[in-house]
Amino acid sequence: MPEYVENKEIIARHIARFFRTGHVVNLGIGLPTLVGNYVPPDVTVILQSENGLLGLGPAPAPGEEDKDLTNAGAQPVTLLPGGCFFDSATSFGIIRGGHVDFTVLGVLEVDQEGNLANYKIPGKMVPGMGGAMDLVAGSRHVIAATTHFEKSGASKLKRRCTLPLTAMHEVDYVVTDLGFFEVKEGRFVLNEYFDAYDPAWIIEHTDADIVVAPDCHRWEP
Amino acid sequence: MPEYVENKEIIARHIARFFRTGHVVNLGIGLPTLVGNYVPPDVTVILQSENGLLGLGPAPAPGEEDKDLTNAGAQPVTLLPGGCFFDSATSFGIIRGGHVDFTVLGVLEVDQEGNLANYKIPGKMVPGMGGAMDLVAGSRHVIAATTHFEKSGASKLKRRCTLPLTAMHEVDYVVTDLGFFEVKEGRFVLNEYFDAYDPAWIIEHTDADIVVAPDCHRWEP
Amino acid sequence: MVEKSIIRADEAAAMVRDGAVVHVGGFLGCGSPDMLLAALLASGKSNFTLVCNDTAIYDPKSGRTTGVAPLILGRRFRKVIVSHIGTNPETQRQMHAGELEVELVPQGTLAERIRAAGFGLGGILTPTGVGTEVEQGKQVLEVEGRRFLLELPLPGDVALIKARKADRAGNLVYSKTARNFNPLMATACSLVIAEVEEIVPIGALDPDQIHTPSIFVDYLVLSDGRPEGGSHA
Amino acid sequence: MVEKSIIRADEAAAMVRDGAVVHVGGFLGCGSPDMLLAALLASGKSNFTLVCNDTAIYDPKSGRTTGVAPLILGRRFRKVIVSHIGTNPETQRQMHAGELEVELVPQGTLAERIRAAGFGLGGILTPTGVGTEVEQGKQVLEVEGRRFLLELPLPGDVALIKARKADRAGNLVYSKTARNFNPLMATACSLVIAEVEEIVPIGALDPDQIHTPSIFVDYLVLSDGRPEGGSHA
Repeated sequence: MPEYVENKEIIARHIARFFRTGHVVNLGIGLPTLVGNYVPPDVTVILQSENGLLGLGPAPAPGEEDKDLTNAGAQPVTLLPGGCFFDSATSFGIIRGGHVDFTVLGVLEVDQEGNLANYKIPGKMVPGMGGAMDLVAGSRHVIAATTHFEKSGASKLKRRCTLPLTAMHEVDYVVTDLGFFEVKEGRFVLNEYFDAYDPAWIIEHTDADIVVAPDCHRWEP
Repeated sequence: MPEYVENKEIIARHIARFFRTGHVVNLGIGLPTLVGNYVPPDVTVILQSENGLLGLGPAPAPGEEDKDLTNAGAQPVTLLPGGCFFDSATSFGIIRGGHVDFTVLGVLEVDQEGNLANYKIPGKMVPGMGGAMDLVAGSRHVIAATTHFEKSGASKLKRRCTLPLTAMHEVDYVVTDLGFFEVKEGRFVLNEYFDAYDPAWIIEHTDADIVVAPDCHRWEP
Repeated sequence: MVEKSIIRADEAAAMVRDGAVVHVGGFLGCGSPDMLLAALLASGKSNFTLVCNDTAIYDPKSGRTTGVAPLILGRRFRKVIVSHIGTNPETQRQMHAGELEVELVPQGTLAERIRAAGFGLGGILTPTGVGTEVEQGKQVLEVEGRRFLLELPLPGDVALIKARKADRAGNLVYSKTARNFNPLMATACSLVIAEVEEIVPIGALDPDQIHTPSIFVDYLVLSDGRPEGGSHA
Repeated sequence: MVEKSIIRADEAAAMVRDGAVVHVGGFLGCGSPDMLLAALLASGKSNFTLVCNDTAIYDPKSGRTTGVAPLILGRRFRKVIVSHIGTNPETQRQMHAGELEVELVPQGTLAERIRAAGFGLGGILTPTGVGTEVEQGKQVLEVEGRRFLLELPLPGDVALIKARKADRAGNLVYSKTARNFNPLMATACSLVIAEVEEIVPIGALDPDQIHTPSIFVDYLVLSDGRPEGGSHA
């Protein structure tokens, strides 16, 4: 039996495989941002940032920051040639209108019904939903990117979310540091497992209904 | 007793008096367009054209027409310095949002309830409402500009419109070649009369309830 | 950034299926994609539903047409959803003869319905049309004592639009009042084909000054019909 | 074209009454009208309702603030209507202590509610928030089998916005992601004051490239505080 060691890199590496040239992708703050580092050089995705740009580029060199050019996390960024800027109504028109192919975002909880909670722990931490509710409701495909366990050891994959929801029935895929799950007919379907975590171990350590896909297999980056 | 002679010029001249510097004005096709000719030189109004511009200028010199610069009647126009272009959603956002101070438009019928009909004679002539329904519903002040009588001799000011309405209860003022009326509490209030048409003559020849304002007087351009 | 394919107008027309819902930019012909419309007419296909501001201009005396008018004359539409048909007597004739279904939509409502389709809204509430025939068959909602019509999204299968310039990525810039409905339609249709007067390299357009972001555009067609890129200047 | 008055930031702040609903542009401080906000703080007025994307950034360790954060620290708001308060712990503290009312609105819904106010819509239907706490107290409408929330307009008394450039008529051009909510707020408030980095003569801006038409703007304030016109270059 393996001992669990948090591994954000494998999550980011796996998610990067979803993308094809021309896909429009929104990467949330934190872990999802890492995904950008693992997109293969021959795949050209168009990164959207909900504060108002398409064609997000890498961080600027020190001293090259522009006060008027940030990402949704207020970090200085750059724009790739062919990118463009727009106002917040257009930005969320793009999102709500289904013009974003993939949104990748972190979760506090995600459940087997495709519900997701990531904006509020009542009475404790209330950052607010920002653009997350629109991104999850509007994007064509929603990928929850999360370490499998909380620090307490509880799995973030749930039968039913207990925290206030960010969106209902909108999550399509969950990628954790244990494996890749599809949300289907009220279950998590395990398609690929990572490292030494085999399906039996994952099922044992997850407080949700997991079905193992017939062609489920180990995935290595 | 005067004999009625159609006089579009006096209508246009009278309406031009409504405007103050800075007012945003939309002038409909036909008679309302004439109003632009009579705005005093010391009053700077900003003309909006619903096909997507603010700052409508005079017609271009022959040979100076630009295929990409027309008014809502498809005639070549010019843009004044400080004017700008926008899409149709923004254009009608400006209109519907109450950012147009005056809209001036022609009518088939206008009634004492402030109802207006100008887009359709069923089975006969159906040009469509174009932007008129939005202009009438959205502008701060709606001025109906019309000759007082149809060719048949019937007055265009009615107790109740018989044609399909362009908008309900939205007309504020009616200026005809007989006089200037305010629509108030279900009546036409005659404020000014033109030429030789005195209030008694106007009331006699109009199939609507007309109240004569206490300070009603003859107006001369 | 990903480059968009530059195709010929007849290749574009070949992508439009019989009976499609076609959004066409332009205002009485100003800013309409005339080469695409000519190719669509030449393709012989028909039974379309048109979404457009108007049915453009047809003068029976001179035979002069603008915008979509030749397709009206060629009876390519089953239905038109427009704000105005007053400058095309043939539209009115076909309507009165029962040959063409005409849905008249107030211009501002038309703009918002197209935008709602493109921007994922389930509808919008507008005061426009309250108390008129436009109200018929629609839900009326009262908000803070005022009555509004619930107007629903108007998506399309294909948008045929016209811009002044594109870059190779498909970012578009429009010219003057030729902008009108074009940028809205680009958001609302499954397939978006833009006829443009000039195609510039990626990076040549100011990213603050792009009217239609590249991701809305599928194909570019040069107005003068050349199948390959390069400036039209 | 009519010229707009260029005023000082303190003159602008003097126009904002206690208890006003104030829309403030900016996204975590990027594109916020910092000079106007400083003047508003200095004016001593309070009891405002804030409409803004967020309550900006406050780092208790370094004391660093952006955007509206100093006004949060100065307790000038009775209520904030925002999408995000996660980067300002003081907002969360005041909320949990019952000192500040916080209405959290999804960012795209916030944008549409402001636009609806400016553009005369009675509301919009959005799928965002269906099945969440955001649904509470709202009308849910079903359109073609899908559920939507009816979200209502969000008008303001005053908009304090920031642009890169204005011309003397008040036409505005924004820079990069500093655009965000600024152009929407310009349409939605009775009084609109724009802080700009540069003021150019009428005619110096390309009329195809104006983000906010002049008619939405009431007063201009130069970012460096000079009361009179001229370029800031």
